[in-house]
Amino acid sequence: MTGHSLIETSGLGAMRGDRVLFTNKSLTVDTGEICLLRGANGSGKTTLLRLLAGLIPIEAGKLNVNGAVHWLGHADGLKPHETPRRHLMHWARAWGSDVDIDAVLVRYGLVLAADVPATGLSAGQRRRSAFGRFALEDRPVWLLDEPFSALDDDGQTLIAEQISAHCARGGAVVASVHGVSPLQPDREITL
Amino acid sequence: MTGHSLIETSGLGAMRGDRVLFTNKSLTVDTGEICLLRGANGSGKTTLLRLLAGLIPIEAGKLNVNGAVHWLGHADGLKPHETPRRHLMHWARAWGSDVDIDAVLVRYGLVLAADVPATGLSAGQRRRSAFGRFALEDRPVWLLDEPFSALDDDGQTLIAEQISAHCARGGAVVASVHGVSPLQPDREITL
Amino acid sequence: MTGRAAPLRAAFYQALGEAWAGGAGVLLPAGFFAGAATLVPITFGPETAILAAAAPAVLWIALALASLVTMERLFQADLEDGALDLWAIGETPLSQIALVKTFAHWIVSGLPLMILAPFLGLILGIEASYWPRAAVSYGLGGLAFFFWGGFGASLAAGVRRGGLLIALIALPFYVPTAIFGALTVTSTVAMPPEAYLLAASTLFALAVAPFGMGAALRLGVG
Amino acid sequence: MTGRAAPLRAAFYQALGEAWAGGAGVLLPAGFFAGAATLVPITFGPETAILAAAAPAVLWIALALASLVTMERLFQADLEDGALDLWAIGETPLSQIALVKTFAHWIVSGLPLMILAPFLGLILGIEASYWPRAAVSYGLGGLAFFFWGGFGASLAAGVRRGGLLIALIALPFYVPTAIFGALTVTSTVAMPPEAYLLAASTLFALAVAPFGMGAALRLGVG
Amino acid sequence: MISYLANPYRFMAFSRYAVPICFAAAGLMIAFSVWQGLWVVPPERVQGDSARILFVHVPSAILTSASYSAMAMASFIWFVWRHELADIAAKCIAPLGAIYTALCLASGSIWGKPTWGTWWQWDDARMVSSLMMLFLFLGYMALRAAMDTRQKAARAGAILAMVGIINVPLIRFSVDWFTSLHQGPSLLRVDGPSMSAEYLTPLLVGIAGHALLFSALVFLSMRTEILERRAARARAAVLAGV
Ligand code: HEM
Ligand SMILES: Nc1ncnc2c1ncn2[C@@H]1O[C@H](COP(=O)(O)OP(=O)(O)OP(=O)(O)O)[C@@H](O)[C@H]1O
Ligand SMILES: Nc1ncnc2c1ncn2[C@@H]1O[C@H](COP(=O)(O)OP(=O)(O)OP(=O)(O)O)[C@@H](O)[C@H]1O
Ligand SMILES: [Mg+2]
Ligand SMILES: [Mg+2]
Repeated sequence: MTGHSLIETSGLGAMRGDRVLFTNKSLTVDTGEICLLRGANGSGKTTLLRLLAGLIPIEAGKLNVNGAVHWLGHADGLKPHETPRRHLMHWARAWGSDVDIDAVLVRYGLVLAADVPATGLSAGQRRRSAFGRFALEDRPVWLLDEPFSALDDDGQTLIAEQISAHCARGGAVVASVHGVSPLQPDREITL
Repeated sequence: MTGHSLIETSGLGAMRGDRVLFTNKSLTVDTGEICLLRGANGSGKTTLLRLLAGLIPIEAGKLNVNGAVHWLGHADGLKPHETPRRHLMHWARAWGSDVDIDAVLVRYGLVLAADVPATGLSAGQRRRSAFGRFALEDRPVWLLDEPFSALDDDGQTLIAEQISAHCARGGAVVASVHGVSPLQPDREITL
Repeated sequence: MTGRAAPLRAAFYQALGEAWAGGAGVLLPAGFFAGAATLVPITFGPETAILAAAAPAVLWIALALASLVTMERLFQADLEDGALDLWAIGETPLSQIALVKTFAHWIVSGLPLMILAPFLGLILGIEASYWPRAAVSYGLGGLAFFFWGGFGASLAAGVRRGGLLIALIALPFYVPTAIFGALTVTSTVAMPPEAYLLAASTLFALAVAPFGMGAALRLGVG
Repeated sequence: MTGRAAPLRAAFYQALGEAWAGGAGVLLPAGFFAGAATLVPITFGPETAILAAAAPAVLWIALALASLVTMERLFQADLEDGALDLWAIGETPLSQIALVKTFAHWIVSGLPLMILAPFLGLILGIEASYWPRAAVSYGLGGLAFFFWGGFGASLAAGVRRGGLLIALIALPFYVPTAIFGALTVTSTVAMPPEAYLLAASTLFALAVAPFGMGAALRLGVG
Repeated sequence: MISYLANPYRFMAFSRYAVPICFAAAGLMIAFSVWQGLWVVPPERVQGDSARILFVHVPSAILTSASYSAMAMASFIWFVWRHELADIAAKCIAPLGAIYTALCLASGSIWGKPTWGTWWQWDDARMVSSLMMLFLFLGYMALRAAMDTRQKAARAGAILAMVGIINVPLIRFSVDWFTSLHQGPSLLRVDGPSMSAEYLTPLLVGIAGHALLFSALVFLSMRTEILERRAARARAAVLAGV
């Protein structure tokens, strides 16, 4: 771990409508680090993550993300009629990944649900499918919006392990959480 | 508290597709009681709750729910362009409730977001709006599917308090949860 | 205080707001109106006889499509965002909720087309004596279209290939109404027998479709 | 291994599947076809001359509406279910994704109409020599319609009154194509100058609309 | 000039004087052309007195395209350089452009009735493309109004305005490409105007007058918009506790 920074921001600010959500947020996340975002509902965690992901144009401040990003938002990204298998196959194709989809389905506990369309999946199964995307391609920066929501205890452990392993490989993680979380954060930011 | 039962089931079973989710589930929830549903992702908690709510037709077993039901599902029930205020006004009108909507908005911390359409609300604000419906009308049975998801610490405390107060008034609560929860359950069922 | 009418009134207002906010409401009449009014003459060329003869048919097709399209998303959206669960929990039968919602959508998307029809007639050079009868026919026919469209939509909500299903389910029901409607509009006598048949087909839709919708939505939430 | 084409290929297949699963794809051509083929002769009566003259216009309107309706939900659904975020994170420009998706939807919903046109012509008694030119015109015009419809839909995604907006935004862009297209179909010479203008307007749509869509979708995720 | 004025403060200083001057000049020039057009110029050889509507129709028709082009250009400037003033300009041009387009359509229709015997002809490409211009302006305004934030409104509007610029050449060349009722260009021709001088002079003065009136109105509404945005910003700052 050389510890160079994967995410550097300074003076970030965001408005929604007429409301100023936050101003002058600076954060740096180095390789191998986990940064947790905390804050009340509506305080702007999702907004900050979307800024980091480049989904929202930056209006104030500077942002530098050195590396490709994996994104997990509140919405899981499955189309209504997509099955977990098809979802992973689709993104594997899009990203040119040749990871074994069946192995991913097994690892994320989706074997029984692999061919159920998203409208029939349980909330946790949808979340697991979305996480399955992270196994398709190795990307240094993971941006996670409430990664543990809808997951059962096994699922939470699994994801926490994946996150630790990712950091051990030199990745960086920014995640928003509420309440207790199974992660050992290196940094915490409260919005 | 007379302790008569608000929910009585015996031998409930459910299938989804070709898959048998659970069979022969019996549970009884008396007035003033909290029953927590636990279980892995996809084990059938949502399905059981929907059975109790009468949303899914019963295929095996017996079910008796003595009293009107408040429902909180994975989906919050807000239409995309509805603001929290309009959402509450709509259901107040539908249920013939004359509760003061502004007071509900204050109680659930939705003052700043009261007039933001649902597409702009944060996940927690949407959840809080859905909870606001519970304040519109007094109904003995509350069925809650992962009630604490997306809520911040304040929100979780608030909802836990509301649930305790509801039980103290003689209501019954069945809620599915993952991991630690701020509720003191009287019963726990694992699927 | 609650009363049986309160939920229906609430559903009606919500559906009105939805139809308006979603835009599909005024979109369709306005879009079809503008579209038909511009495209029809452009594509027909200046021969006004053809124009006048074709206009009623084009309007019937526009009306049928407006209803199909408006209703397609209606119940599916309710299913996805959880609003349908809330209605299903309540005591009011889903058939009544569906009836009221469908009616609200007809008011927003079907009624304007009926009101615009005379203007379209003016632009397209149809004789003025035809307008009142035509407007009433479009009103009645549109109502039947919306109810059958709603029936198809409620069956197809939450199902793969929903759109295709709607078309397959609703089209057979559309045909009698469309035929009687078209014959009523183009008939040369003032009160042709087809007008009664049109009215009868609309009544039939109003009487039967809501129960179908209620049952289908029950199925959808399950 | 990745290559620049891989994401586009994936998006294309996904959109094809979606269009088919959503059903609106085949619904519309089928519905229009059935509707036009049954209603037009009924309302026009037995005068086949009028029938034949009106048919191309009816088809153009059907094509325009089919494109509007198909595209309306396309990007809005992507926005709601989070799929658009995933595309926006990647390196492939959104304009290319939008182009490919629109093209896939045209294949499912626009192309069948073009293929069905000769059959409709047969039913409505249009001379056989017209068919090939008509089919090509519907193909080209439909492509332009889908791209402009997609442009309007991407601008209006996630917005109140989206539907109305789409119609209002797309209509001005439809008109040149509709004019050239109708003139091409009804022209008496084999290769009228309007055919080139039609092709030019389609090319223009293909060249410009994707960038508009890309920029609009970028705005939508923000 | 444009980059000089891109600073809102300079624009406010400049427009404080420009607005009344433009209004005054526009009033004089429009009055002159109307006076000439209604009382001085002799009736047209073929059309008689109805041709006098020329002095309304042609200026409004030219401003239709000109205002759209200006709006598209302002949108482009905003899109590339993010000068807020350009966005304000585009936003303020739209309703005025719509009004002038409506005026062009109305005066054209009124003129068409005695001359061609019809208010409206659907297969005339110029009429239809002018109507589409009105829809474009309305669509632009509706799109901006539908966006929940100002930044989104600006971006969405700019995208639409830039793409819609195709309609301008379409209007211009529609009479060359199609056989249409509407006459071909008589003013802006490669071989110079083909119009008698007694018509040409008041017409040109009228065009200039309407252009000045248009500018004055745009500047005025831009000033209002700038003041409103300053007020909104002050409110947001208070809210944020700055
Ligand atoms: C609704 C009907 C009409 C519309 C929408 C319309 C539209 C236009 C437009 C957009 C222009 C400007 C073209 C450019 O910028 O190059 C124009 C110019 C003009 N129009 Fe019309 N017009 C209509 C009816 C008429 C009628 C009835 C007449 C007279 C017979 C007429 C005479 C003219 C003349 C003389 C010009 C100036 C041509 C030039 O110098 O370029 N217009 N019209
Ligand atoms: N048009 C608008 N006008 C005013 N406020 C708005 C508007 N659109 C969004 N907002 C506010 O912007 C905020 C968005 O917050 P964001 O989604 O980033 O919160 P969050 O920290 O992720 O919350 P949660 O914990 O609930 O997920 C919300 O407070 C919302 O009310
Ligand atoms: N058509 C189908 N074929 C097979 N299985 C299906 C089908 N439709 C749904 N299922 C399964 O039914 C189950 C539904 O479970 P349910 O939503 O009740 O789970 P849950 O306990 O609420 O899970 P979570 O904790 O993730 O919310 C899932 O395991 C799903 O895969
Ligand atoms: Mg959030
Ligand atoms: Mg569940």
